[in-house]
Amino acid sequence: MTQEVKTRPLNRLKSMYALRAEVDKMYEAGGDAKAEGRPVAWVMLEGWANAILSAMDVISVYPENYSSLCAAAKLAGPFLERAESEGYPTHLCGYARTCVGYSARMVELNGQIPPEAPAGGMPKPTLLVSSGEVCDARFKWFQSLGRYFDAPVWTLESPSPTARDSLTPGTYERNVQFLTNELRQFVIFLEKLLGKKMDYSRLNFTGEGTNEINRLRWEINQLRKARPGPMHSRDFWSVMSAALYRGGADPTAIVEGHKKLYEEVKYRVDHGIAAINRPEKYRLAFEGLPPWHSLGFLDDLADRGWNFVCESAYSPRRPIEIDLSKISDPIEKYVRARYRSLADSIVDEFGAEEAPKVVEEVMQEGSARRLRLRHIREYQCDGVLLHVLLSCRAASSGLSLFSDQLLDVYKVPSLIIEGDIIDTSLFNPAEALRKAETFEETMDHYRKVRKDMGLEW
Amino acid sequence: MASIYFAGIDLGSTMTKVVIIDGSEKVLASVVQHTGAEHRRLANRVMEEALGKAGLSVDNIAYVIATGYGRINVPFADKQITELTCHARGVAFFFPKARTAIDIGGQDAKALKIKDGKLVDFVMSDKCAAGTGRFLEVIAQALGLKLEDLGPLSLKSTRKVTISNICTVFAQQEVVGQLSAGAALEDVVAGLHDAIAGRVARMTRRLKVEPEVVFTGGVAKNAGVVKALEENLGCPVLVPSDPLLSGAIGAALIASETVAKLQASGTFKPMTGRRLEAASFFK
Amino acid sequence: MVVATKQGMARVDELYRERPQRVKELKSGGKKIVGYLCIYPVLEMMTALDLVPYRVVGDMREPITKADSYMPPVVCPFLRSCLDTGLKGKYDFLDGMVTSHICDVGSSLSGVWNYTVKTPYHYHIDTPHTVHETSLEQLRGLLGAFRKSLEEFTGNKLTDAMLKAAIALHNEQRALVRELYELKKPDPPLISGAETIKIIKAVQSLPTNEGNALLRSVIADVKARKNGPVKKSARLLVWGSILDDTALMEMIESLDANVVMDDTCVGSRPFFEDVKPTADPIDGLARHYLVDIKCPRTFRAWDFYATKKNYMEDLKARFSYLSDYARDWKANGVIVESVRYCDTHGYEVPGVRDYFKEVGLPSIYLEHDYTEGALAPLRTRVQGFLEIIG
Amino acid sequence: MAYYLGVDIGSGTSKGVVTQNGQVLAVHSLRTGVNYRLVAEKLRTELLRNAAISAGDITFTMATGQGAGMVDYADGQAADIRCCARGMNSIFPRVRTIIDVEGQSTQVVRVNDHGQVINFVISEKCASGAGRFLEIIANVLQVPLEEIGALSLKSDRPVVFTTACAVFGESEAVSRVAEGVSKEDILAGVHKALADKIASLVERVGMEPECGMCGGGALSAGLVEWVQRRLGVKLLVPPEPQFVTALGAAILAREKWSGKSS
Repeated sequence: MTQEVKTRPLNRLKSMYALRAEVDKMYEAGGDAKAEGRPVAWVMLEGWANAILSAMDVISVYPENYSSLCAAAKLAGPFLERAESEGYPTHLCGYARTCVGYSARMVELNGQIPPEAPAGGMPKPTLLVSSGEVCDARFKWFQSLGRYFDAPVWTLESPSPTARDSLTPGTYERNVQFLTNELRQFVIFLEKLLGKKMDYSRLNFTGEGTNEINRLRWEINQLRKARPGPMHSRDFWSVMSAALYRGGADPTAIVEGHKKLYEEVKYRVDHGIAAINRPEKYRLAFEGLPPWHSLGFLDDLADRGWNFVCESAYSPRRPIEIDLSKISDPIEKYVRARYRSLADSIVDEFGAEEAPKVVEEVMQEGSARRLRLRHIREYQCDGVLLHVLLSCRAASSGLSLFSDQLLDVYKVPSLIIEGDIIDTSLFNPAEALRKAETFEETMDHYRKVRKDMGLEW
Repeated sequence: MASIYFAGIDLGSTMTKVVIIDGSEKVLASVVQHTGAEHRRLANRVMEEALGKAGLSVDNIAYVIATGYGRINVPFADKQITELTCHARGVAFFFPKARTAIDIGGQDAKALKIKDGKLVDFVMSDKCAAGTGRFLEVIAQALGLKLEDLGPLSLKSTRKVTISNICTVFAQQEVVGQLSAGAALEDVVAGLHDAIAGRVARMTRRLKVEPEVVFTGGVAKNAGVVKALEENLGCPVLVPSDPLLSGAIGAALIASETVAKLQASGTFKPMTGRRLEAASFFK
Repeated sequence: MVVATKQGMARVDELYRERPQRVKELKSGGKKIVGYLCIYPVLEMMTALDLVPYRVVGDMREPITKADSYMPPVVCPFLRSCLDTGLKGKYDFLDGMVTSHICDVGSSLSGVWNYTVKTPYHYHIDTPHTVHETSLEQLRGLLGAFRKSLEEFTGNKLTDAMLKAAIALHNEQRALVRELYELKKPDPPLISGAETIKIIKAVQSLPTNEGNALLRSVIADVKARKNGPVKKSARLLVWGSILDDTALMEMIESLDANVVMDDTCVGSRPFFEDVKPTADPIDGLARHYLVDIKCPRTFRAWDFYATKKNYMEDLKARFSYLSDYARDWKANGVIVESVRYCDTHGYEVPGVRDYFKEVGLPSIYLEHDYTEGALAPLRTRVQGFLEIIG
Repeated sequence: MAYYLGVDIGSGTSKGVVTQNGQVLAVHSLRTGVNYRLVAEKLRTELLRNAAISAGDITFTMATGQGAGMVDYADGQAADIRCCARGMNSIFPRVRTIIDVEGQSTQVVRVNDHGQVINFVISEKCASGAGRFLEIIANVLQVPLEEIGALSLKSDRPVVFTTACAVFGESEAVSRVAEGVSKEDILAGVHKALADKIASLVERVGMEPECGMCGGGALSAGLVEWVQRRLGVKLLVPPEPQFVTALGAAILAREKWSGKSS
């Protein structure tokens, strides 16, 4: 047994399994709620709706997460095909197409959960909460589910200013107001829909639970800077669902799970234990969304000594200590507690000393390049794997510029692998390994280049 | 009494077909030939051959409709109509109860929805060889097999392999990889058939499949693809005795209907001096 | 300053061939030319400050070679082509570039353009996606900021009076375009779909007042001429994403069909609703650019606050203007067009086709990859569609 | 006496090179056919005969290419791009940008002075960017592969191909002929399309002189010329460009044996 574990390329964290199991509870909770006639919302992952919905006793399930779950179970195929025959163009988001196929099946079965659905499936929604945050698909997709469900759709907007705008006086306050108003309207809508008043005292409770989990995730990620890297991206992805797709679940178990996780990672750091059972030859960052159907590919890379030590997506926010005592409005409080101004974030990240330089740079270039590249340096990555998704514009369109700037500033090369979050047929592991082996020479080369430049890794 | 004759010519990317019928929709002659590099000249030759078979001369033909990928290259046709409409008409002629028609040709795959013998909706594959006859031709060639052997061979398969690559050229690599790794030839071929059938079935479902389902085009001669298509659609698939001819027959039938209409309205003027001159067009 | 000698359609053809011709003249005369991407940047503000707004488009006849380095092939080929054109120096005459949050790729293009093409002045409007009071208020705020930025760029104050004057001028242009579209109602229409694209594209290459003058001369021209389009069996409505080249329309109209109406953004979309006059002009502008312009990039709903959903009511609210178009322009078929990898149009396709089905309008979906050469294979699809409806 | 063997099992053809103290002793190539294992065996037999040595004399065998995993006698495997880089570096030490046009894909590779890969890009998941496209068209027009290049250079108005699919490029060429387009113009069109694709790949990795071309595609003087025109640089092309990757494999075999590379 232990023998076998050693020979595996990945050294998984024991405390991960408990957290991973929490996700199934989320779907169970959804199923129970439906059975008991309590409202169930299909919700997009974003920072805002969770706490409000659970304070209103609405159970959330997450189609994005569910689609990735289908993909991981290699069961997404038939749903994708169904979406295609429903007339949806095949280039659309794999999450969305899986969800459309699922919904079409559900209608076919008069609202019953399709028997082929993994993890007990998602119950028929009372409400769809989509989000203008992150990508277009997220607010278009739920609207088009109107073909299958009569559930009302609410779309939560959130601003996405350019870095330059963010640093322009007035922008931050305007956006705080925007978010606050949006959430107020959302609450009004929920009260109308559910026929009951919002209990703001409970909003704070769940809000703080979320913050606590975020703080732990952030501290764990700080530990991951150690050499050798103590926690692999695969473990990060395994636990992140429990933290981000919590729905109404009581946070206590998840907070506890993360405390244990922190201890285990800390122990590894103190004892120099790596996340891979091979010498850590290369430290990598994963940029973009993972290929849920083929995560084993990272084990093959681990076998070559590749350790994935950080990732750009789903990362925790730096915990913010700000005094909210003067703010009476619970929603505004809720917003300010998690919406940080770029100016402040730059100070958080670079310190009061360096901050003005960074700000000036941003105002000139229009993009917060250094902020975007920073983790590559902090985690001392030898390379970055860019996962270009054939069905996702949002996660793919910026990658080329990122790699360009990264090589330019820190002399860290990127490897582009084409694939998809859901659709297996778009990923070719043999081709990817062929590229990976070649890329090792490139990483070796730039290691020298960085040394010559006097960079620290 | 001089009876009346109509011709339909279907210029496909790989095959050219001509059908001549008389006023009573009786097929007098049908010819199928490989499409060469010079459509128009070939059109003439195939037409001549068909006329010969029917014992007719070109001026006996009242109306000619050209269809198919090369339809614009038929100088002696009265009218061009898409293969979509002509296939639908031809399929309805073979199988009056047909509601769904699938045609896999060399160039593309189409799915047709038919009502009262007429085309009401359709979908066509994108411009990629996967899911077309070319896919099989190219790979059969690479494997040194005859196209007509693929079907029988695949029916022997006991455990078909999955071909995941979409691009024909890369699927070919995948096939060689599979064979080298020891997969049985029939299992690989069965896998190829399933790959095509899968793509085409997905496309066809956009039309909401209704029976009867009819399968035409060169690939319909391949029993392996027919089987795979039935598996993928989950319903029986009918194949006409000569699946290549549905387009040309459809064209001929539409020719006869067109003339009937024109005569009814008294506006029918037969093309005078229709000639099968070998158009030379290399400037 | 050189004054254009040609007028009417002759001038349109000239500008369609050599779009920047006039703005380059104006630039040498000291005017500032500001490029804008898609139809969401607020042109009235630029016009008011005597800036010349110039629509940035791609070139579907030119292979994309430089943009690959910054945008993967799996994103909107139109936007990739815009970037490619920019990277090849063909927009070097621009003094400014204004973009907005039209879609994910549009926003990321904004950043890439700023970093690589480096047009001297660059501004990005973070236009919200939803249509309700909160987002309107947000857009008003954003337009205030844009106003400030333009004032800094030009060194001039942008007063409400100036803005109202500009709104009037642009509303005049909208009225003229609608008058132009009236000429598409007869059978046969007096202008073809291909010509319409040329005209709109020409107008989007000129300062507003000159664009208006051109429209007047075109309308006179078209009314007078004898050699317009011929009668065809099909009268089509085209709904879809960008069509900034005549190629697709020419292909359709080479068959037995005239394109008599469109809802595309080098077409009727930016012109069919006026900016309402409001005490604070910003209110009218915000409403126009968020609510009135009907591009799938915006989340429009039957009733944003509805606690019950009714799919057909929702479709009606979103698309009934299209059946009105079909009725008024006597269209008997619809072409639903989208450039490949366009998410916002992609998600709309099943819904808009459900609606056309509901109101008994036959439709066909055409997807293309914004390459002139690659349109040929669509010919059989269109002809087959015409045979069905004809 | 140390002998090193490099075998490149491609999906079209398989090539092998035997070296001795860095000198090429024997080269050989075969159509791959439908079985990698078989062709790998045949290839070795031929090479050993040409080099007049026995299997036992081979110190280390490095396999690369599509079928690398099927070479039962190989001591190691290396990615074809690395091999290609080493191969070109050994022939042209000053080369920094390599265009490798293989049957199924085209690679553009940037290398440092040790022939190590410092950046690379591979044409998309479609054969249109690869040598196979040329083969297919040559076959349609019934022009021998060696002649298409020269012929293509005679044309001043290349046709524009409307499809990205190599397989359909064929049927399109057919209909162009039918429309009366000359073979020269069609061939020019194919070469231009390929040269454009190659140019945009070069854009992506950034070109640093000197620039070289190898792989089966480099056998076509016409393609070389088209790419030179398109990039405006002179291309270094080795006498037998199709063997560069196999040669590189032999070099890596030696490196591996002498523990120089991991």
